[in-house]
Amino acid sequence: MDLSYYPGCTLKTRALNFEDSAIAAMAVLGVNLIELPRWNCCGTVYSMTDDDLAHHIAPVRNLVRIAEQGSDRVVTLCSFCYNTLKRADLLMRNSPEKRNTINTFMDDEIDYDGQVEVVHLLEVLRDDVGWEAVARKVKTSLEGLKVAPYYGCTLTRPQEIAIDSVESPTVLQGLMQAVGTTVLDFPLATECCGSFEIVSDPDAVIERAYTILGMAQRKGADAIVVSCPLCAHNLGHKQAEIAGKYSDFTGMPIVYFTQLLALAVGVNPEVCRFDLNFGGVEALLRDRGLIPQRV
Amino acid sequence: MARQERIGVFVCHCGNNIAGTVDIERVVEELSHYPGVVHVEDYMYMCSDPGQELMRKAIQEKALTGIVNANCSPTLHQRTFRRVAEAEGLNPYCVEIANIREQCSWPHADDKETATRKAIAIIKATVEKLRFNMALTPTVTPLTKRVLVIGAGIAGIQAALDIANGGYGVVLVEQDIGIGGHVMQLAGTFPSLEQPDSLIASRLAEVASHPLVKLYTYAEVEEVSGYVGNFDVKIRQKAGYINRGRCNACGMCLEKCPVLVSSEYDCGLSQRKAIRLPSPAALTFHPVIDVEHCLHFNGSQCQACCEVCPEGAIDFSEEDTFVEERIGVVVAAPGYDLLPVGQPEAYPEDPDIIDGLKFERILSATGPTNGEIRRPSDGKVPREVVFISCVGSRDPEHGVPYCSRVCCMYVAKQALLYRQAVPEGQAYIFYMDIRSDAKGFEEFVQDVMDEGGILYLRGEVSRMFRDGDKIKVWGVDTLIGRNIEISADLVVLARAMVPRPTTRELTRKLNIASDAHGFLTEAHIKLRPVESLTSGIYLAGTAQWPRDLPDTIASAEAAASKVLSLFSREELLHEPTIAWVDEEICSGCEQCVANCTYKAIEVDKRSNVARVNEAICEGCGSCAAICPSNAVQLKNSTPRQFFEIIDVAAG
Amino acid sequence: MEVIKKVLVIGGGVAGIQAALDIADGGYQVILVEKTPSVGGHMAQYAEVFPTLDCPQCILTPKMVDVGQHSNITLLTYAELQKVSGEVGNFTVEILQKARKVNHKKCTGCGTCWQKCPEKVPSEYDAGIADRAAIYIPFAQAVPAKPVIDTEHCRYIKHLEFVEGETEGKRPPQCRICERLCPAEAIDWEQEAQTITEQVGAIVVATGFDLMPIKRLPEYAEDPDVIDGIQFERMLSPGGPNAGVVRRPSDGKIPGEVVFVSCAGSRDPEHGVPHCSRVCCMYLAKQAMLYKHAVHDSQAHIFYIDTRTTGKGYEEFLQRTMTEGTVYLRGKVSRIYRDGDKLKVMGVDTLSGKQVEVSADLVVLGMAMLPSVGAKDMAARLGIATDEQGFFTESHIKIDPLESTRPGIYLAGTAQGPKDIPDSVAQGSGAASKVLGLFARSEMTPEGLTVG
Amino acid sequence: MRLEISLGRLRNEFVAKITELSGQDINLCYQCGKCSAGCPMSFIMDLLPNQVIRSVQLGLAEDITSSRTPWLCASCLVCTVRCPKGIDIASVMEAVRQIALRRSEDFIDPAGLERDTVAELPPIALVCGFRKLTG
Repeated sequence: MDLSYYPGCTLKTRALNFEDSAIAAMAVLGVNLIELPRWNCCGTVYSMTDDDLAHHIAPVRNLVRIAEQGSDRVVTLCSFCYNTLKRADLLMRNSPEKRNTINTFMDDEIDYDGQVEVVHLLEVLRDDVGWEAVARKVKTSLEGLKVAPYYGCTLTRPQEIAIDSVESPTVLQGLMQAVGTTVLDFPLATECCGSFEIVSDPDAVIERAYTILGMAQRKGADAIVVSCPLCAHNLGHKQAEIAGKYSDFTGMPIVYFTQLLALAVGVNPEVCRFDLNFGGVEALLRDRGLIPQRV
Repeated sequence: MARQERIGVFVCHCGNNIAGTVDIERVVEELSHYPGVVHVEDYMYMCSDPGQELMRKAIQEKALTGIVNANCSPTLHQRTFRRVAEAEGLNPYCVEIANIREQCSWPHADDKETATRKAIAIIKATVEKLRFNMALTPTVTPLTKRVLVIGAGIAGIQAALDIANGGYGVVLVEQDIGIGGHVMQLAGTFPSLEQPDSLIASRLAEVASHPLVKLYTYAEVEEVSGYVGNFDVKIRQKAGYINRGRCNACGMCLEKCPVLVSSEYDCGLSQRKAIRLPSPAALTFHPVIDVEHCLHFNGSQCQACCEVCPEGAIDFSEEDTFVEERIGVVVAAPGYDLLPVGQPEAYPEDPDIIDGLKFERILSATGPTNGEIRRPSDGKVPREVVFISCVGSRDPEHGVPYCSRVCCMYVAKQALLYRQAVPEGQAYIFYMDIRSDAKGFEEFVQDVMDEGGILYLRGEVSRMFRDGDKIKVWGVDTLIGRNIEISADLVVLARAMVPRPTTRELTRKLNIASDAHGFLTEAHIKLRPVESLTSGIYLAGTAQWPRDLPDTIASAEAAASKVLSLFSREELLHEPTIAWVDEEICSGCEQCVANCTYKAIEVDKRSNVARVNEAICEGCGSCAAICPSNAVQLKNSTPRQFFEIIDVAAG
Repeated sequence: MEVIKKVLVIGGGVAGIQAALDIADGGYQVILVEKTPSVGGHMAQYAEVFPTLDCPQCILTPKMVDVGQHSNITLLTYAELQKVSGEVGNFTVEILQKARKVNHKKCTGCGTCWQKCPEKVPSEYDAGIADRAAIYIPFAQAVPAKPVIDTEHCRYIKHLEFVEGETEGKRPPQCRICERLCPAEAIDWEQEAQTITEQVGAIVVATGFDLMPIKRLPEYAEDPDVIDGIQFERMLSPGGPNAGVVRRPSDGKIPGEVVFVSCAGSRDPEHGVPHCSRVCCMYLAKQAMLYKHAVHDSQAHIFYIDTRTTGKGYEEFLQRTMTEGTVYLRGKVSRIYRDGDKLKVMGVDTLSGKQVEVSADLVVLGMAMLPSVGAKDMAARLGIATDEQGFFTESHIKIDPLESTRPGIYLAGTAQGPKDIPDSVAQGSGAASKVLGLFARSEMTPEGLTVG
Repeated sequence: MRLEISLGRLRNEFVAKITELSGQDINLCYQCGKCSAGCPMSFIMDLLPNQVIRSVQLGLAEDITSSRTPWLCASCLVCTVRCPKGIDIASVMEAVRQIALRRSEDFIDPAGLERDTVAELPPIALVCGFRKLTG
């Protein structure tokens, strides 16, 4: 199966580990993620003011790109991209007036009126591939690894675009169980990490991160599984500082769900780029014998 | 006195309630050797069907002449066990309850030994009492199937109609000149926003013309004597100074009367004459002259009404008359008033600071402004209106401690009606908690909030004062934590609902209880909400507690149901455990007479001994307690029995 | 046409009991139908009732015994109304008497069977915090105090119904312990459900309420220590499974800190129901008070939006609860989740403007009151209207609160809308008055009723 | 200072603008506080989310524009999905930010950010932050 794939900014820079592992793992599962030949920034955040149409142009343009090449479906990895594209699509479907204005504004582009279905890779795994198929492809079971699933905000909120239950999503649990990990009940799975406040108020984000990381540690997690590069950063990047401030915190590996999937289905660990992860992922996996010892 | 010599004792475990604390086995063992006791048995739940079956069997097999049931309080299952005994041919008054739960196992839950010894003592003491019990038969009194309903507000009207439609006669007494009560003053109902007076118009008409309802308006209950089934009521028909037989209700007198008085119906917003009719919406009755204001009664020679009356119906010499009615039961529905102005004192008197009822009149299509919203001081249309909830309510220091229940809803309704009438206006509602707790209420309040131009402010108002054209209102918004000042054109105070001042007097006449606030007290707040503690007197409507229209109607219907149930019998049975006078000893000192709350005892003038009216006596025992010579005794609770009890209990 | 002076009362909770007693005392025949094996309804589950803190069993049991013994009342428990035809004055009703598999004429209620039955099922009466047997009386004071066999769980019935290859699992054993031990030989495996047809002149509907299931509010964790108000009543009840010792379900620990959440599902048109459930403010205040009395050095917190204490003595009760140290926090709770031994309750106090987090041992949710399960079906069978939630609609909300939309069918209690015990009792009596009034009129004419 | 509330204040342009930009009916709010109860960022807010909504209801333009709360809102939408009255509180916050941004009042100054800090951040953080906190 071929699927149009929209990468977004961070997948091409900081989150190479996310993108590379995803493409490789999906290939093993028989899904080819084909990057859009042309794309632009999704806008990262969905503009919520009623009169602001300008900011919807960016995501809609991407949707136009997809429609142009004859696809009716696009998959994203980054949760933010998913959220922005999906909500822009919804706006175009549900508000004829705004749709008109936006289409008119984009002179030479083809008109967009909801031809494309925006999905997140987790949905593809759950609905197109299925957990049983994933499990069948597992070469290295990740048994013994205890993970805390972490969704963040943008996959399940708002309700209209949620890929799963808003309050108790289970899709990560399904996937992680399929690859053999023990999935912990993680009450803070949909709590916000502080998001873009990292730019203006990094101290606040440190507090948020500590709340979430600390809970995972108390629950006995070996790692937190994420699906968003911003979450990965906010939870991972300042761990040393957190440990300095809160002595009970000892570090928590942050890993993308695609990385564990890739590892389980036999993708070469090198491709997964665990070196880009925060919180000691390499050490953890090495310790469990899931990746080779460094020479 | 007969002595009960074959006594059965039944000990109930009440699950663990008793058995968890009291050593039942030991109790049974102790009692089985006790003199006169021929049968002892224990069971998990004596009140259950199999428990009762045990009693039945034992009564037959052991030919018991008396029974002691050791279990919970007699208020719970005395009736149950007595009924069992009666069915087996044993006089029910030879069954006594030994309360070993409320008075033993519960208070001594942490001391098994004490509880067990106490239980044994209680049961033995009860056995001793039982030995001297007489077999008694209830007194039968005739039942007059006719009802007195006091108050012709919506509660009284509904009760009267339900009873009359059940086929029984009703005497309906209303102190005002018209019927309908406060409902007639209201501008709209919540949450349905209907015109209340037209809503109940058909009920007013029905009750006024019902063949089984005898309606007295402008009348008061003067005196009530007798007892359930047979009350004699004296009704004062107040003098209206107009011969009802002659008056043709033409209304010319009303035109000619030169005296203007502030209208009660319009809460002072309009004026009426000293000769007056009830509210325009009420059914037309004959006018009456208000002696307080009529010039003729205040030293003048004015004869304006007399001169104009074509029928010569004016009769200044008329006096109050009295009517006597015999009835079986009473439904008391005297209604409510609002807390009078000046309580609490912090708010000044100002024509533009008004209470909720007054604002109803301003809103009402039948009101003095025909539904146009104009403030009293200068007739200006108020652009900003402040509503204040809990004025006097929930304020034990300055008003009343309770919640008046309806204010939240009527304030929301008034704000909405105001906005509908003045679309550019702004309403503010100060509140502490929004209490919209009945069907459709929460939804209504949420809709009102969503209506633009109505702002809810969570907080109380501390002060208000006039500042030129405006009234400054100083309050707080506790949600934002800020002091608030509003310059209002009109302020509406949701004053606390209180019982009518005359209700206290009524409780005395009816011999029923009222609480500290003057609301009528029910027999049991949970399970007997419409009965008073005096047999045959039922309660309905807001005189019992603040309530809204449907709850008032439901309570009136419930009171009617009690009456209809009672009237399904041909006669009344009366508890026989009442006072009894030993005429040999009685000296006619009358101390008992003075002490009897129920007026059930009097001294026969000829024989000079006290006589007990068995139909009235409630068996309270206060006569027995005060009698200096023990001539008055309570059947089955004689001093001798108590001495026996004390002997055992102390021993 | 002659009015049949006999009434059907549906529902044996306190409203139905009151209506039945008042009508029976009025001299007319009553058929009281209750779908569970005993009358009593929810009131029988409560620990103590506000504001007087009376023991509800103490005030209710006598009434239950009365309906069981009243010569004018035919009590049909474990039975359900199936069909109604006809009109006011002359309804034909079909009632399904479910099979009890116990011959109540022979049974003495001795209790051997339910003590020895090996099958354990979560007790409805104890709201699932304790078990009952598959042959059972719902609670000790049940009326009638004779058991029924729960055919869904009885091992022998399952054995009989087992079809090799079709039914999942293994064939259960031929248990029949109750039958072997019954001294009265009252177990009757052959007993079948039967339909009873009756003619009545009027119907009183008092089918009561159920609480909204907790799982409808996913932000409040599915956790054994997050319970609803009725479950907490059973914990507080001296007759409850722990004999009134408050122990949390997860580990039996006595909770030192309990959070009570008002408006759980109520006043929430987006996720729950728009209406106010009317009683939660009071029962949560009461539960907090009883809890503090039961557990020394304990702390109770109540989250609320508006305290709604409008009944007689209620405001005073609320003030007493506050004075005794229960902390009232004005705000909704956004989330509850488990953190080790504790439940984290994320709330707010809008009055101090502070976000609040409480680490609780137990959380009690004042779940919204809904019409009893099946109310809409019942309405369809009766041909009466309901609102969106399924509460029965009165013919006029202000002035005819007890009459349904169909003549001759009257409403009482919480089936009409959330209300407390006194209001339910008053409505039960009020509905009785409507029936007594109807029966006092002897004839129906085409124009309506004439006074007889 | 006593806060004077009047018809004029309640119906000021600011309130109208918020309503217009957010598309939300502020009157629906009955101040249950669930938004604040769940807000992940409220620990550093000077006004809780429910107080921001309250301030809109009261027309307190200055209180809102001088508050840091709208800028600390991370648009996580927990408030929005749990609001019993279906108010999209996050959109109200966005509207407040937009009003300031359109007046050219940025919350952060990208030029003033330390180079090292910027270098550390992934593009997604920067773009999000700039989109939300600058005009």
